[in-house]
Amino acid sequence: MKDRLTEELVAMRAAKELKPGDYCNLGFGIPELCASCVADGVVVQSEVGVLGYGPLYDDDEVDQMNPDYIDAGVHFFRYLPGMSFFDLQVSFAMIRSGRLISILGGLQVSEKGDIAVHNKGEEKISYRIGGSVDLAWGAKRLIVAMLHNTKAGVPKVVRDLTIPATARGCVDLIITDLAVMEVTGKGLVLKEVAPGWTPEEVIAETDAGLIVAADVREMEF
Amino acid sequence: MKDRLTEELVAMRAAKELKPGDYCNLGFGIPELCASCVADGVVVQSEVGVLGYGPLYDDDEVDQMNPDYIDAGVHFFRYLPGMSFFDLQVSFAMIRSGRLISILGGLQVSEKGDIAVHNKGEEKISYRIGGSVDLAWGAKRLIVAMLHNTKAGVPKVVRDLTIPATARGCVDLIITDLAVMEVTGKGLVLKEVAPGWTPEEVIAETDAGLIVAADVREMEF
Amino acid sequence: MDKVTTATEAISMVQDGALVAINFWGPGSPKYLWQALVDHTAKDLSIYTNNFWAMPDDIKAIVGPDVTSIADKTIRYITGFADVKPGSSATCDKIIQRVHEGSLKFESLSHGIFMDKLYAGAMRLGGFYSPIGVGTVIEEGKEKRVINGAEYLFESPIIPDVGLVKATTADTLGNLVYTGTARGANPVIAMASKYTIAEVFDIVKPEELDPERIGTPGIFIDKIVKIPEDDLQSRQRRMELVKLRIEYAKALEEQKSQGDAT
Amino acid sequence: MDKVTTATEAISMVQDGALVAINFWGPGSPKYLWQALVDHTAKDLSIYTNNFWAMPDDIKAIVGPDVTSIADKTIRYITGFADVKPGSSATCDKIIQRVHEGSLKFESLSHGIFMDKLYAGAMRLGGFYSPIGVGTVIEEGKEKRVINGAEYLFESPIIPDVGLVKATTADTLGNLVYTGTARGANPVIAMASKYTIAEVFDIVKPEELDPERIGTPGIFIDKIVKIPEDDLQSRQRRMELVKLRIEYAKALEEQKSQGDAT
Repeated sequence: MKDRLTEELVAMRAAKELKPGDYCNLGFGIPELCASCVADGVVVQSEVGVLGYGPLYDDDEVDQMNPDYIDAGVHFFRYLPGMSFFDLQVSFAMIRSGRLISILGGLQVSEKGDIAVHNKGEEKISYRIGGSVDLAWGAKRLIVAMLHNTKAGVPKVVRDLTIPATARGCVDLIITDLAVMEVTGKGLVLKEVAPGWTPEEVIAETDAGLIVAADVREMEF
Repeated sequence: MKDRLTEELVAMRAAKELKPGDYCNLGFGIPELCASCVADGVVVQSEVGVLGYGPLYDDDEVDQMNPDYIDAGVHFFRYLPGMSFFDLQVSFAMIRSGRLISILGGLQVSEKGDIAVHNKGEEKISYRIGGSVDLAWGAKRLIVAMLHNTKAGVPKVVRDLTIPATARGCVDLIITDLAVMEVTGKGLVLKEVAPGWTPEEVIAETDAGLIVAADVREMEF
Repeated sequence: MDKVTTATEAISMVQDGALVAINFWGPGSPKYLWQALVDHTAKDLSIYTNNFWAMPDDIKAIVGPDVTSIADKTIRYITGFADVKPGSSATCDKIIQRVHEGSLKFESLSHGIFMDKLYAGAMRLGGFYSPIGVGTVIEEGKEKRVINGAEYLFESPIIPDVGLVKATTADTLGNLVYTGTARGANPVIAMASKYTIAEVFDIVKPEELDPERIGTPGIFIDKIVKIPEDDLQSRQRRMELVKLRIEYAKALEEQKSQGDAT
Repeated sequence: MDKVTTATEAISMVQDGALVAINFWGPGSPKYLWQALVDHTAKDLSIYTNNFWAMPDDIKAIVGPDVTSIADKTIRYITGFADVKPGSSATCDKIIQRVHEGSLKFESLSHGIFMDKLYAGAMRLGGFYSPIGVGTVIEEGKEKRVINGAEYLFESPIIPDVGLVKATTADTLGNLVYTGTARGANPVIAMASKYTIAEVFDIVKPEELDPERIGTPGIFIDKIVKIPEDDLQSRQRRMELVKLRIEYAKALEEQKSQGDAT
């Protein structure tokens, strides 16, 4: 088996999509890892009610942590000039405004731009929906950063979702440990492949139709 | 003609309805005059976004005025401990919550508790609606403080409104320069008359059915 | 992403036919930006504002730009409170004439519904059922629905093309701090609008603002304009404005005592 | 109007069948009041909460009361996020069993819709059309309407019988000051609820609070409870809680890496 990218490298590639002045929300999983590699001037939002917060503390920095500075995923963050706090009404107005770029993890993404972030869970109880539905629907640009296949090797980029959707027709770009793919009106376009991988090898790991871009190239970080 | 109460006395009688700890909004006209005679501990709201503000400044106290402390009717108010500022979303949540007693002026009030505060104005343009519709609808208790008759002597307490309604079935108590009347399931009950007036004389100035309370008495201030 | 600019430049993006929302209530009324809009060339505007006072011209001359001053290039006013008195000014009479001709539309809301429609826009809702206005002029032409035994009116969201807001202080990222009753509809206009311009007394560095005191996060603000210190709307000259407002209020009182006799 | 009281006394007004809303997200989660609710006798409750974590019992023992701890007296959970893993704890398995039996209902919203429904309740709306959740499990059983070419789902307002909120400081009038990400749904729960109880670290005199910093005006707060200084939820012991939360987060991570494999 060829080497796939590490989760950290996937996050680095995703972070490259964010430019200074961009506002973004980083979902659970690989997107969280983007926090430590986004460019200066990228403004990060957490749906629990903070915009423009600073880097997270490590677990051994307890003495410096502010117990009121906790993000949506129960991490402790640092103060950053320009930071602001607000309630959930303002937070979700922000999320739905089209002013935020959203990077979400994904369980499955379809070639139509449908995304499943939460799994169905146990017997119609645990939908694990959270803010992802709002984030996917409202994003200025929705980027999915995830592994290309499940641990069992099943492709997560598919023709049609086989698990409940989080939102439909919202995804703009998919970044995995094998490739970068853009959702277009014509279908899913393979724009970049992981170092050492060919387009054909990526296609073999994918359950969706992939259009190979004329200028397909190797991912850079 | 017998003497009617002054607007100030109508306001004083209306203010007696407010007890320490009550939250209230005082509308334009006679209700505004209540501000200078409410009991200590009555908490006054202005729909532009302040709760618990202090007494208004007189026009000759310009040097003490804070240009950011302006109420809905463009008066300058004083700081009071416990005061809070908020935006219109919070203000109207407050107004509709049923936690505020509202004292409104009125152009007409019907025996069913319908109220007209704004006039129709010019040719379907100037409805002068403002916050009164929300205030009338949302009040914990809606008190109307107004003159009993128009300048031309036409009764303002009527069987049915003849001008556009501000809200329907909302009024609890009507206080005028002639009487205090309660809107009940059985009809309008005359509870108090102005000093020197008999129930019959008040009825003669009223276009609505009035039930004279068994314990009808003279208004006190 | 330099958001700091001049009023003229910020307003220049307002195009013909734009829906412009503005907070005209209390000390948070962006009158400096309003003047720039009045001076701008865009026409066929729709104006969404809390209050519409068609003041006598002599009062207007004192208190500066008013919401009627743009009537010539406006085709629609949607307001929470409107007061137009025939004979009180030339502008007023022209407004009435144009409404009768059909070249100008007026829609009356309540102050609460005015805010609700903006909030629904900010949340990208498709519409909502309001209990406010049932049995009044507000219900004209609106879908009525009975829910749990009570009547409600269908209201549509408003997403302004351009929102004009005022705050006390901004940082260079567009974070706004309001003081006193200057909040009003400013926060909800900023959230709902596709493009929001803020006028402020002072622009400071981000580290100078307390993150707990920010009333509108910078993401909602596209352009920031500092009111020039020699302008009547500036912080420095506000007490002059207070004195003028007292004159204004007195004049309104007189108007009112004449107008409300029924 | 003395609003200051104890948790037990404040909670004692929760009656059988009550709908109780609580902010369970971020540092503004009223866990002290929650424990009083768990200890209270009222049954057949409906719980409206942002997040529902059915944690393993060993984590619960560390981080204190959790939202599942009241399952025995609850007949309905409405949540923005729910995570129930079979086999992770006895409580969890019992919840699953009761859902299958039909004695416990679960309704899943998004975090945004969770807040929207409370806001619609606060504004006394009859309902609203939301764009969120179309084509997902959220739309099950909901009226769908096309407005201007887009699909929306009808959502009903929530007016809780009792709202439990947390703030940093209150004055004796019930004005609340929040800090950091402790705002969350607390302000909207306070506005929507018929009766709201606040837990705070400190209670001060009204003149000690800055009117510009009040996040929830006192009119919305019926009772104020000071967290005892020896309680794990007190200001004094918060850093202990932070350390415990780190343990908690680590345990969750482990759970997650086991559970999310698809």
